[in-house]
Amino acid sequence: MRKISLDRINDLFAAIAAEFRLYLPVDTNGGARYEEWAEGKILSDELNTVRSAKDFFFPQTENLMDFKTEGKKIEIVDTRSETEDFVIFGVKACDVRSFDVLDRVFLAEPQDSFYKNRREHSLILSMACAKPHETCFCTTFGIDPSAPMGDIVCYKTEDALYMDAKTEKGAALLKKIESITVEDNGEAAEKQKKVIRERLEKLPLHNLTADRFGGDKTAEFFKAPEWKELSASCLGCGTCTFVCPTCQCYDIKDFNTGHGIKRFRCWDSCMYSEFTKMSAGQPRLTQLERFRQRFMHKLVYFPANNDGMFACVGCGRCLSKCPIQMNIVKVMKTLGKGEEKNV
Amino acid sequence: MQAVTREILINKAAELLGNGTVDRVFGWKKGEFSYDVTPALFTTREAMDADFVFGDFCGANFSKYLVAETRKEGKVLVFLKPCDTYSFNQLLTEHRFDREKVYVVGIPCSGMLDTVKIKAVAEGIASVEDNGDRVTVHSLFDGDVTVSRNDMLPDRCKNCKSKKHVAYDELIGEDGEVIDSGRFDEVEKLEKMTPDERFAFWQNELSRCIRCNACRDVCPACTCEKCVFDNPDSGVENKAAANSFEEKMFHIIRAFHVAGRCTDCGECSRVCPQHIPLHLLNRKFIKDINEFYGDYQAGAEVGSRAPLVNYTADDPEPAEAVERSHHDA
Amino acid sequence: MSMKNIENNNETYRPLIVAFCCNWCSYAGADLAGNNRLAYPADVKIIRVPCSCRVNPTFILRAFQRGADGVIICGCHPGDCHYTSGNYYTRRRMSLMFSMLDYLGIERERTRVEWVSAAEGAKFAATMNDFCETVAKLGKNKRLEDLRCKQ
Amino acid sequence: MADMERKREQILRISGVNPRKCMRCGKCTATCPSYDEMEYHPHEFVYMVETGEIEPLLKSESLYKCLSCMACVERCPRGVEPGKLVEAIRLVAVREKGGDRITANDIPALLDDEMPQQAIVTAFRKYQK
Amino acid sequence: MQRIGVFVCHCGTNIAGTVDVAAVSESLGKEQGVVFSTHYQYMCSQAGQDIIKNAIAEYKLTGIVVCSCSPRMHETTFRKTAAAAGINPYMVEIANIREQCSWVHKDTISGTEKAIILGKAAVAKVNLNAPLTPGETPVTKRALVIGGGIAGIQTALDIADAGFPVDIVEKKPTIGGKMAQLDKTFPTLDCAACILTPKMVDVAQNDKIRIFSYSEVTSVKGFVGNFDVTIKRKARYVKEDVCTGCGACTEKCPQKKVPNEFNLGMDNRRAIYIPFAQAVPKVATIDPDYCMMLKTGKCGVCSKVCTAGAIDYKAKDEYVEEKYGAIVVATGFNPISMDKFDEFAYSQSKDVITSLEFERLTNAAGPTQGKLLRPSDGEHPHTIVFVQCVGSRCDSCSEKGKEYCSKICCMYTAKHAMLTRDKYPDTDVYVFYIDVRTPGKNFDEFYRRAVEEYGVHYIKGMVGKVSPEGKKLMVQASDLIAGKQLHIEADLVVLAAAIEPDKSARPLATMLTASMDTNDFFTEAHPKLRPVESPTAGVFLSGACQGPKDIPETVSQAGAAAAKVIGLLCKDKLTGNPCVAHSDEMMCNGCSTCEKVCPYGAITYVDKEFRMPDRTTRVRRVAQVNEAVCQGCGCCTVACPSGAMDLKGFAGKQIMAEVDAICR
Repeated sequence: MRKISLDRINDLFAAIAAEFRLYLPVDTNGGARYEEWAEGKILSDELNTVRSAKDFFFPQTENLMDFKTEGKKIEIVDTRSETEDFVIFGVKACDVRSFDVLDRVFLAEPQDSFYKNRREHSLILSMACAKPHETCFCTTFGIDPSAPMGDIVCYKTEDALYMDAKTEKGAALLKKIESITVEDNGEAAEKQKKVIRERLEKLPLHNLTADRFGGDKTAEFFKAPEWKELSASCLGCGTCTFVCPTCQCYDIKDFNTGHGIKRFRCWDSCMYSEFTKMSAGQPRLTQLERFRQRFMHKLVYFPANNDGMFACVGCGRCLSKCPIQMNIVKVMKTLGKGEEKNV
Repeated sequence: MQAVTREILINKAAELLGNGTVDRVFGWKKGEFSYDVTPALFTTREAMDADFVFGDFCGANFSKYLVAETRKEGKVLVFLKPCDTYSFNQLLTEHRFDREKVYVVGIPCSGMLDTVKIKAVAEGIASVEDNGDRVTVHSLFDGDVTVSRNDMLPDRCKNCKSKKHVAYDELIGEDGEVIDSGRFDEVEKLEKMTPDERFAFWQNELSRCIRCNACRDVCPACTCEKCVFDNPDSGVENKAAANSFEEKMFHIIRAFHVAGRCTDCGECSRVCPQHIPLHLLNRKFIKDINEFYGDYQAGAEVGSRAPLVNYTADDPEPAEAVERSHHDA
Repeated sequence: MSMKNIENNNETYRPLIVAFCCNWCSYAGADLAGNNRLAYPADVKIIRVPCSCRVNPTFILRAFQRGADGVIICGCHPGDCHYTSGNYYTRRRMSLMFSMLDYLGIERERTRVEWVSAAEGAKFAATMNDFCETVAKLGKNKRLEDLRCKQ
Repeated sequence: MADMERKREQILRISGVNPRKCMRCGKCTATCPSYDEMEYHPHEFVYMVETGEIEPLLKSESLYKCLSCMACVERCPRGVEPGKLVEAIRLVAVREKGGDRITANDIPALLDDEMPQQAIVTAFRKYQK
Repeated sequence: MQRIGVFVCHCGTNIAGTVDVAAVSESLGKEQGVVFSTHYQYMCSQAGQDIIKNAIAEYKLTGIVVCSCSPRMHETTFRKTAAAAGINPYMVEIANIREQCSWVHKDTISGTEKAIILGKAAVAKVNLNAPLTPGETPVTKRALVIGGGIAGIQTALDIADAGFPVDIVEKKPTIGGKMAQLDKTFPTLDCAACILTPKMVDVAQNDKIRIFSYSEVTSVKGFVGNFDVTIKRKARYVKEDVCTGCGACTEKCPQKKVPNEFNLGMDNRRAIYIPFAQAVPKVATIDPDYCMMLKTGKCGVCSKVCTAGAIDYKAKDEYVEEKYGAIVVATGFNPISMDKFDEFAYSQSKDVITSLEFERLTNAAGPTQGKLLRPSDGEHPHTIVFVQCVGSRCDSCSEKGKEYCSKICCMYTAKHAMLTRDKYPDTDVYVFYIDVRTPGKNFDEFYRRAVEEYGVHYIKGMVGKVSPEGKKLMVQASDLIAGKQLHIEADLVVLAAAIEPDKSARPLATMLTASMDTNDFFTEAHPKLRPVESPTAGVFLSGACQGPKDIPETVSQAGAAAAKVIGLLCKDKLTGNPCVAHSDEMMCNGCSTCEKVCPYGAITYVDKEFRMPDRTTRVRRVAQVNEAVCQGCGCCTVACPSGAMDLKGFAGKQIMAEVDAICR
């Protein structure tokens, strides 16, 4: 484990940035968000960014290909190029897990070359959550916020940052910054882990369990009468989807530039009435169906196809961002009939 | 602290359910935390006793829900705060629902708390206690923090335009007055900036937009069957802002579409996950309308003619108007 | 030297102006300018609409998105609208719209409304000359551009 | 010539009157209580200012015969406000002369019980710069 | 997918002199949808049109772009060409490369470049064009005339003469209007009653004409050819079909102190009354404000004396609904109130009167049986002062009067002065004028006669003040020509009050969606070329409701309006402009915004049942455009936030395609 004192953290960022594009959470009027580091950018103390870290691999819009038109001629232009290596700093355990969820989708055959390209060129420096929020429930899905995954795991204390390489890529990076860091015995990190685990006990959603859900529950929940009440006040906006680290639906659209077509993909939400409205029309015609789809997907359909892995990481973004305060926790509690894990 | 309690509202609802005036109640349902109340329907006193809440986080404007709610059989009871009643009237003006199917109980409001501001006070909110002038936030790890209640109000409540109900069947408590608020101060501040500063300000704000459509979907003036931005046939459809032009396009046109109809309820800014001050766009239109064509408050009365569907022979010319909105600043 | 200055010094830079003209007055006024051979820059491209009130603010933004540097709307003089009141609505809509664009920091000189009657060929030409010059001085529209459309 | 034009401009600016609005109905003159005292009458003031004949007006005693009762202003159907024009010309004349025709102290001696109150008040306005 | 042909015209050297037409043709040939492109010397010539026709046949064209002169010049020509060759005329678009390109740009490079861009915009538009067919609507062959004065009477008679049924709605108990109150008419000095009453009788006897007297229009719906009008027949408490007009009731009614409005309150009538002897219909009417029976339930004298049994105290207002193909507005005028003109002492002295009151004073059927007597003491006036332009030609911001010239005052004042001097040569008559305006046939001669033969004192100048002193009226005025201030001791002062449109016109205009100017005069569709039509199709204007007019002008305008109505009613069907608004009902949210901006009232709302995307059935309020009424301005399209409203021929997508083409 390597250590660097916090007053020298800028040196660390500068050293990484000398080699890679470095992204880290910074504070803005609208809360924390990932920005490329430059001299003067300060690491945010917020627990989580408003938008999740999925943007790095699956951005909201991205160009897929171009068609150049001239008169009646059309030429197809492949706009793909190899991404440069980049580092994402400060990813929390929940978001790190979300990459596993997304990998299941985008790296399964046929692989999504755009996603894969970025994934392969990334280095993830995760960060343990010193102070989880009341909206956090990652432990429900077996995530340990005190020991996130990633290439390097970081612990930030009052005065120092501790870094522990988990992969070869991570170790290589730590090696590169050896000159500005010092070796550490890991005590401080262990101490913080302990504090975090104690704090988890105090979280209001600590006892929430997903045991009642899983790939085999379609029949049980699909026709549940509770969906009606749960979905009644849903506005059908895409806030939950767009802040969710695991939502991965997209639409492919053409933009006519006047000189040709830019074919791009952009996030879509199963909450939208226009969702998958292709030639056949949207298959889910009421907000109830669309609402149900989102939660059934996360809690039932996705595990069914992915060895029981839930498509929720308990980051709590939807809990704090939903305009009408309806969210996956309320759904789980209502459908699970308030069942909680015995402590 | 709210002047009206949960118990009063439950009793009123039970009375109206009991005497058959209404067959369901649109209210707030308690959530996991003190601040995450959800709009919900109740049909019995028992259900209300169990889950109904009323307090500092019941800010959602219920008027828009009536569009869908009144398509159902029977009559619904809805509790409306003063600002909600303006949206209520505006929707009636636009024939968006049947007045006969709603029973409105006007309730006083002393301003709703801003969850974002509360969360900025402490990390890990266990609960929030309102003691009148002061608000105490009990946090999970750091103990209690007490702050001025006024500081915890969102801009729309700090600059509340009216404590007066402009529509109701019945009123709980005393009705208030229209307030001469400082709601245009922020707009004026922007007007006084140089164009470059204004451009930088909005570029920064709007660049955060993720086009989740929460502002539109919550807006009581946005009740189109299908929004032009969702409609591939409109020629301006766009699902995600692929560049900064489209961010501006969406918000300018949305503000223009609700210009003269927006009651300034502030829901757009409340729900924005990126905290974009969208109400400053709407308020600019309201301020301009007031200055160019005389004071107009959308929703103040049912059936009033909105400024954009009206004119006089001596309205200012566009160049003059733009100039005026500057120098008055 | 900023981008703007470089372009302005470049002699080949000409602004692109989209002019929406109502069929009854301003389009006829433009025709009259033609009949009288009153020159104005070829940068001006006219789109005929039945009435100035047909001009949706979306069209204006669209023009800027696609590369226009200035947009001008011409209609009958207030009170002379062929449809009696169309231009009065135009006047309100555009007052608010232009004020909003200005509020967003977009150069207000890029948009204009002018009332040109069928008899005012000279006014049409003079207006277009003046507008082209004003917009040319501002340089390329950067604040409402869509880079995808510029190739 | 240029001097006259300047004075004309000055009169128009001070009074805010647009003599071109006059349609020559003479209602001002018909209304004027000082008609018999005056060499030039309200409508002539308007007409002469319009045509630029300022000098005779500046020299005329008529300037000081106007009671400033503003009946002409009230009655004018075109809103020309001849009375304001007379006042403006008077002001120009006074400015030109530089000194007061009489001082306030002289007035009590000139007082006459028969004199209407309004005339006294007007005198103050008229003769004091 | 369209198959578009592009035809570039040289217009001799008009276009080809500055624009490289071959380059334009070649460039446009590469555009999307274009399958044929050519250029020719004169496209509008027979040979040029043949090129188009042949190309349509040979290349199976579905759309045409002609790059030529202004569409205002030859759009119709090329549309006809296209129609003759079998394609819809609205599939033609013109790129204006002459007036808006070759004639205003000097150099060939920029001219050619711009011509290509304009051509591309036209091609882009045609790619989105759809064939349009003008709609047809039937015509209800009946006309409504609102107002029963001389304007309404003449219009009704002329329409009826052509064989179409006409209804006249008059709010007073009798038709006749202002003209019935006049004594003589200028410049011929015919007795007004002598020329008007025969026409009133004609109306009464014409079986094509129905009179709804004592009635008002309360609602107008529909559109040209198909108006649905509701008429309120106010309760007159006398059965119109039973009353014989014998007048017995009007003599026996004990309520004698009702101011007689026909004589402008200068004498009294009874609570049951017939306005004047030649009234049409000659039927009594009970004034509910004064009738003791109606107010207190005690009296019933009229009922007792009526041998016909026509009295019905229980009568109620009735509403009649009727369909019309055309509506003529003839609501006329009134003199303005003199209350704000204190300087003329109108409200202080009975002997200061308006010209209309003067008419009654000199009328044989008036309060003085035609003897000119002072209203105050009934004495013969020896000095009469007439004041012209009272309240006319006032400053626009004046609250007292009107900005416009009332037009008729000069002539009737000359008439009054002349008649006074004729009958009473011992009177001195002064007329104070600002200008005397007499541009009608024999008008100036008439005025000169008043001066030269009858010795009326015309004085250039205005009256400044009238003050009652004892029995006299002291008139202070200026004589601008003599440069004098005059002081006249008059016995009678007559004010030529400005006239204004009747107050009922404003609400009526709203019902008709007919536009008005700031003075509440109805606006004509074109001030020169369509002076008797309102901009609202099917609504016509007759008489002073459109602007101040004398009788001959009113009558000629009445005839002109009738001719327009006849022209409309002759048609079995009306063909419209196909470039009209259209509402996508699935998109419409029924908010009424478009309805409010429509200057023609072409948009109505209906509740309709829809099958919604969520499988439910819902009754929704949606906008419907009446294509016969819509004129295609497109105002509603911008007002509509949903984008449900679009304009055929100028659709949002078409205009955006043009924008895109120009900007690319």
